[in-house]
Amino acid sequence: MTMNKLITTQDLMQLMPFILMLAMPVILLIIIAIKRNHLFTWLFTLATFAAVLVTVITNFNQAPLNIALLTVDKFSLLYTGVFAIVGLVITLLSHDYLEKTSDHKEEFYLLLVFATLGSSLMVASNNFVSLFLSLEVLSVSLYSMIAYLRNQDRAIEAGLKYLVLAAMSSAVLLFGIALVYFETGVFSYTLIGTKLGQIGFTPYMVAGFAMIIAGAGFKLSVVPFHWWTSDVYQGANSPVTSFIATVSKGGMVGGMIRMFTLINGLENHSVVLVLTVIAAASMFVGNILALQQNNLKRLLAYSSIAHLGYILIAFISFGNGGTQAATFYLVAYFATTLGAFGIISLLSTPEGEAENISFYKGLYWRKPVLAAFMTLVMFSLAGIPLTSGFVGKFFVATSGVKADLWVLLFFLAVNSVIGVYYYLRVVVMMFSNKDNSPETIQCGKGISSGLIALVFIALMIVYLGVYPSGIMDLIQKSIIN
Amino acid sequence: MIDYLWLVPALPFLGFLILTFFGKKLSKNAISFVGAGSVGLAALLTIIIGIQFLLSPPEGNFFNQKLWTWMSVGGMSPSIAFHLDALSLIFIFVITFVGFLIHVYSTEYMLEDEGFARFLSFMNLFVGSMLVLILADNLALMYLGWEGVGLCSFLLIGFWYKEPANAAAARKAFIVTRVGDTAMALGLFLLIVNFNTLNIQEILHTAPSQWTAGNSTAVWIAFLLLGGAVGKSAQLPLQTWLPDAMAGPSPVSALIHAATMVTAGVYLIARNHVLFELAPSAMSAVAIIGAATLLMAGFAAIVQNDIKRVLAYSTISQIGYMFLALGVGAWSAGVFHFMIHAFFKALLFLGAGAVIHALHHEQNMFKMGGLRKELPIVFWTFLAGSAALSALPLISAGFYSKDAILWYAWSSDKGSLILWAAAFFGAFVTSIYTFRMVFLTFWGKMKTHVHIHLGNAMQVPLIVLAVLSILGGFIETPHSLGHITLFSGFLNPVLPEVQLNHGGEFTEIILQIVTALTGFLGIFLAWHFWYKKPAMVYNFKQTSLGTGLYKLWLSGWAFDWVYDTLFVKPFIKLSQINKDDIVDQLNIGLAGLVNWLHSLVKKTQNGNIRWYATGIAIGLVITLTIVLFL
Amino acid sequence: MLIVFYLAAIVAIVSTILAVTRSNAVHSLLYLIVSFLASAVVFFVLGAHFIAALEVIVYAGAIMVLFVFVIMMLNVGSETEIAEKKWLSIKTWGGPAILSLVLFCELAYVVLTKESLPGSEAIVTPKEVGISLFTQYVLGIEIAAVMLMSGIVGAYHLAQIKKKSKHRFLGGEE
Amino acid sequence: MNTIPVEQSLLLAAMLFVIGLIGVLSRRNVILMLMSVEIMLNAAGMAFVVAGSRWVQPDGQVMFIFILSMAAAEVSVGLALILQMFHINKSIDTKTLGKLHD
Repeated sequence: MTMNKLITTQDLMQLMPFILMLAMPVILLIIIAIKRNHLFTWLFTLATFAAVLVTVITNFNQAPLNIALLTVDKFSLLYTGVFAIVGLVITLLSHDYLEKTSDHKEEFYLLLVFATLGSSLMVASNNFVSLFLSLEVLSVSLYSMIAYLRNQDRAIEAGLKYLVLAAMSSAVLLFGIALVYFETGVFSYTLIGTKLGQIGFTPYMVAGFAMIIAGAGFKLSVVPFHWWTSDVYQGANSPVTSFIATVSKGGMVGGMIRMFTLINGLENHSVVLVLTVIAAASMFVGNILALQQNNLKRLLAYSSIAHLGYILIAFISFGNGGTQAATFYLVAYFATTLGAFGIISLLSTPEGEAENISFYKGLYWRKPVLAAFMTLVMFSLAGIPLTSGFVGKFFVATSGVKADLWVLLFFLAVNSVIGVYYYLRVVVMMFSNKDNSPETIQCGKGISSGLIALVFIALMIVYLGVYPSGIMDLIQKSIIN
Repeated sequence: MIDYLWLVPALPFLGFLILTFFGKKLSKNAISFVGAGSVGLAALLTIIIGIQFLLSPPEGNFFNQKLWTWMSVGGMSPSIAFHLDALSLIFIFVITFVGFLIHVYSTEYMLEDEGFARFLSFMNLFVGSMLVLILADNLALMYLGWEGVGLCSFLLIGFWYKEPANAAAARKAFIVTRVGDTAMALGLFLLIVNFNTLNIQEILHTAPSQWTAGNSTAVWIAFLLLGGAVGKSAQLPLQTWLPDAMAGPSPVSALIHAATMVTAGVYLIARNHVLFELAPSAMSAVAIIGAATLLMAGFAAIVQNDIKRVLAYSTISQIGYMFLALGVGAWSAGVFHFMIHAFFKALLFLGAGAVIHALHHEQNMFKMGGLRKELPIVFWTFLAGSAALSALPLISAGFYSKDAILWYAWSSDKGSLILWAAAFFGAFVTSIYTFRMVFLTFWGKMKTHVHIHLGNAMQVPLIVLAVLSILGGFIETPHSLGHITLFSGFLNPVLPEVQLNHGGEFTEIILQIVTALTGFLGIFLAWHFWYKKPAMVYNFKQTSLGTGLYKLWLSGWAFDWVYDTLFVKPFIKLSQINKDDIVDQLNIGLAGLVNWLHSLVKKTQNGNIRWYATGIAIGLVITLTIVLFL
Repeated sequence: MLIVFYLAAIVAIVSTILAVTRSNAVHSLLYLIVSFLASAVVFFVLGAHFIAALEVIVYAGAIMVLFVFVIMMLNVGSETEIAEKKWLSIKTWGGPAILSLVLFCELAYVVLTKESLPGSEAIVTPKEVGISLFTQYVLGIEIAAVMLMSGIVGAYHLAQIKKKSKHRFLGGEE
Repeated sequence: MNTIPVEQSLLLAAMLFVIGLIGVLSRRNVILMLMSVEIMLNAAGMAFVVAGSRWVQPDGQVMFIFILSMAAAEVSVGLALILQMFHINKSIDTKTLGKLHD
C-alpha cells in the first residue's frame, strides 16, 4: 500500500473539474450568507457548470491520473462532461420553476452542484471507499433536493421515503463491500481483481457482489429495488426528478462499469444470472406498470425502470461493445428524459405540476411548439428511428446479439412493442380534440431560459439519432482498459 | 445527374421540414407549391436519373452513393448510403411519380381542411421515408425507412384524430404491423450475426456460398423476413389492419395503403430473393399466403358497402397476387404487377375520393348511383381503372401483369394447378366485385346530390393515371401478343428469370382465353345482380346461408373473431374483465392480458413505505439465493 | 477477552432486539444506546480502540442525542405509544422476522463456508488509523466534508418552518 | 489473551444487521424506522472493523469513520424532514406517508 504519494500541481489541474464543483458552491455559500440573490446564484451556477465543462475538455487528452482514491481518465471525464451539460440544462430549467414555487431558492443550486459532484466522483472512483463516499454525497444532496419545496406534503413524503429506503440500501451495499473486504483485504478494484484471480469466486465474494448489486440496484431503480421510483418522481419537483432520472442513475451506471471492468466481476455465471433476471424483470415490470398510468411523471418513472433494464442488457454483454452501448444509451436517454421533464416543468404552475395526462389533452392547440417537442421525446423513448432512442436501442441490441443474449433480446423486442403503446398514448392525447382540452394555461412569456434548454435538447435528440458516430467515437476512445 | 441521387429522398424531407416549421405562416398556395413541388422535383430527378441509367448503365448495373457513416460499433458500420439498381429504380419511379400525382390531387382535395399544411408535411415525410426504405444499401437504414413509413401511416390514418375511431384504427395499424416488424427485426439480427455485416448486397453475395438450399438458418431468416412483409403488406394472417386504415383521407389510402407502403413487403422479398431461393419452404409459404389472401380478400370485397373498404380488400387481394408471383419465383412478374397496380389502384382510390368529395363524405355505395353523367371524367377514368383491376384483355395494363402471374403460377417449376386455380378464381371474383362497385356507383338512380365541382388539380392526375392504367402494360407482353420483354429485361441483372417447368405456348393461349372469358362473365354477373335484378341478391341475403356468408365476408372472414376466440376468449375466462365488442379483439385481447398484469402489478405500488422496504428485502434475499445456490 | 466479547455480544443483541420492539420511543432509544455501548466494547476487544471511543462519543453520544432531542421536541407522547403497542403484534413483525431470519441464514452460510480463521491479536492503534486517514484517504476526507456540508445545507433549509407559504401546491392526489 | 474467532464477530455484525432490518420493516414510527436504519449502518460498520482486524489494517476503521460521518449527515437531514412531516401531518406515523401511490 504505497499509494500515499503527494498530490502535485499537475494532479490538481487534472482534478480541476471536481475541485471546481467543490469550491464554487463554497464561495456561493458565503455569498448567500451575506446577501441572497436568485439571479446571481443562478448565473454563478451556470458559470460553474460551464467552467467544469471547459476543464473537462481541456483535460480530456491528458494521460490518466491515478491517485489514491480516484482515477481521472477519459471515461470519468466523459461522464463528468455529460453530467455538467445535464447540470447546465437542469439549472436553466430550474430558474423559472423555482421562481414560481419556492421561497428560498439559492440553496437548491448548491445542492445541485454537490449532487453532480457526487455522481462525477462515483464514476472516477477506483475504490470502494470513494465509491461509497461519493454515493453518499449524491444521496444526501438528493434527500434535500427531493424535499426542497418543504411546504408541500408530497415533497416531504417523497423525501422521507427516499431517505429511509436509500439509507437502508446503503447499509446493504456497505455490508456487501464489507464481505468483499473481509475476503480480499483491499478496497481498490484493481487489487480485488487480482485477488479474485487467485481465490476465485468464493461465497464471500459472490454474496458481497450480490449485496453490492442490490445497493446499486436501488440507485438505478431496477426491479426488485425499484419501489421508490414512481412515488419519488411524482413527489419531487420536476427539475429534481429530471436530475434523479439522469445524473443520479448515470453516476451509478458509470461507477458500476468501472467496478465490474476492473474487477472482472462478470466472469461468474451466477452474477451474470442475477443481472439477467434483474434486467428481464425490470423491462417487464417497468413497462407493465407504465401501461395504464395516467400520471405522466409516474409513467416516466416506470418507463425509466424499463430503460434501465435495456441498459443492463448492454451491461451484461460487457466485452462485446456493451459498455459503449450502455454509455451511449445513457447519453441518449439523458437527452430524452431531460426533454420530458423540461416540458413538464415549463408547463407547471404554482398551483400544481403538469403531471396528469389529461392536462396534455389537445396540448397541440395550446402550445404547438411544446407539443412538438413532447412528440419528439415520446418517439425517442419509443425508439423510433432518427431519434436518439432508436440508435441507443440499436447499439444495445447489437451488443446483445454479439454476446448471444437471445432471451433478453426477445424480451427487449416484446417490451419495445408494449412501450410504443403507452408512449403513443401520450402523443395521441396531445393531438386530440381541440374542444375538450383544459383552459389555456400560462407559461413563461417570451423566450424563457427553459425554452432555450428545450431547443438544445431537441437538437441533441435528433443529432444523436442522425449522426451518432460523433459521440460514439468519443465513447470508444474513453473505454476503460 | 446520377450523382444527385441523394436529392431524391432529400427533397421530400426538405419539404417536410419547411411545412412543419413554417406551415402556419405560409399561404395555402405556398403550402401546395412546397408540398407537391418537392415531390414533383424528386419525380423529375428520378426520371432524368432513370433515363441516364437506361442509356448508359453504370458499371455492374448498379450505382452506390455513400453519404456518411451513420454509426459504427464493434466492426459494424452502417452508413447513410443509397443503392440504385433496376429494382430500386422502378420502385422510386413509382413512388415519386405516383406520389407527385397524388400530392397534386391532395392540394385540391384537402385544401379546405384546417390541417392542410400538416397533411402535406406528413405526406412529404412519408415519401421521403419510403424512398429511404427503397434506396437503403444496408439493413439498418432500410429498417429506419421501414419504421418511418409505419409512423407516417400511423399519423395519416389518424389524421382526422378527432374521431376516436380513427385514432383507434391508427393505433391498430401501428400495433399489428409492429408484430410483423418484431419478426423482421429478429430476422435482421440473425442476418447480422451470420454475416457480420449490414450491407444488403454483401449479404446477398455471400449467402449462396455460405448456405445450401434448405439450410435451417436461411429458412428461419426467410420466414422472419416474411413475417415483416406479411405485416406491412397486409397479408394473411396480419391483414386485419388495412380495411380499418381507410379511416385516413383518400389520398392517404391511394398513396400509402395502395400504391407504395403496403407493397414494401413485396420489395423486401424481391430485394432478398437470394435468401428466399435458399429457403424453398419459405418460398412455398409466400406463394400459399399469396394465393390464400387473394381469394379471402376477394370474397370479402364482394359484400362491402363502403367503397373504400372494397378497394382496401381489393388491395389486399392484389398484393396477394404479387406474393403469389414472388412465391413461384416469377420475380419480375410480381414487380411488374406492383407497378401496374400502383397506377390503377391509386387511380381508383383517387376516383373514389373524388366521388366521396363530391357527395360530401358519403362512402356507402348503396347511397350513390347515377354518377355517370354528373362526374364524367371521374366515371371514365374510374372505368379505366376498373378495367385494369379486373384485367380486361388487351386494352388494360392489368391484363398483361395479371396474366403473367397466372401463367407463371401454372408453368413455373414452383407453380402448380392449385395455385393457378386459386389465382384464376380470384380473377373471376375480382371482376365481380370491381364491376359491382362500378354499377352501384355510376349507374342506376342518383340518390345523393353532387355538391362540388372538381377542379383541374383533381382531374388531371386521374387522367394521367388512367392513361397509364391502359397503356402501361405494353412494355411487357406474353408470347401470344408480340412477346415484348422490356420490363423483365430491364430487371434481369437484379432478379433472375423464372424457371419454367411445364406448359407451352399453346397452353398459354388457352389459359389466356379462359381467363379473359371468365373476366367478362364476372362483369356480366355483376351487371345482372347489382344492376338488372338487385332483388336476387337481396333475397339470397335473406336466406340463412346468404346471411351467414354475408356476415362472414363483411367482417373479412371474421378474422377479428378468430383472433378473438384463439387469443382473447381463453383469457377472458381467466380474468373475466374483458367485456368489449367484436372489433379489435386482437388488440384488446393482447392488451387485455398486459392490462390485467398491469392491474396486478399496480397493487404493489401502494405508497406504503414499509411495503417498499419489504420489497427491497425480498429482492435482496432472492438475489443472494440466486448467487449462492444457483 | 473471549468472555468479554461474548458478554458484549449478548448485551448488544438483546438490547438491539429490545430497541426495535419497545413501543415507547424513549425506551427504544435508551436500549439502542446500550447496544451501541456494547458494540463499543466489541470494537475494543477487536483491537479497534479508536473506533470504540468514536462509537461512544459520536454514535451513542452525538447522533443518538439528536434523536432524543427530536423525540422530546415533537413530544409525541402516549398516543403514539398506544398505537405502536397495538401495531406491534406478531402479525406485524412475523413476516419481517422470517424474512430477516432467511437473510441471516444466508449470511451465516456465507460466513461459515470458510474454515475457522485465527483472529489476530494485533491492535491497530489510533496513530495508524490517523496516518492512513490523512495520507491514503485524504481525498476521502474531502469528499466526506462535501457530504456533511450538503447535509448541513439541506437540514438547514428543510428544518425551517414557515407559517404562511405564498405558493402551496394542491394535495398530492393523482 | 484469547483471540476472538473472526467469523463469530462477523456473525454478530450480521445478526445486528438483520435485527435492524426487522426494525425497518416492522416499525410504524418514522423516527424508530430511522433508528433501525442506524442499527443496520452500525452493523455494516462493525463488519468493516472486523475485517480490518482480520487483516490488521487501519482501512476497516477508516471506513467506519466514513460510515459514521455518513450516518450523521443522514440523520440530520432525516430528522429535519421528520420535523417538517410532523409540522404538516401532525403525526410521525408512516401511515400518513401514503399520499403518493398508484
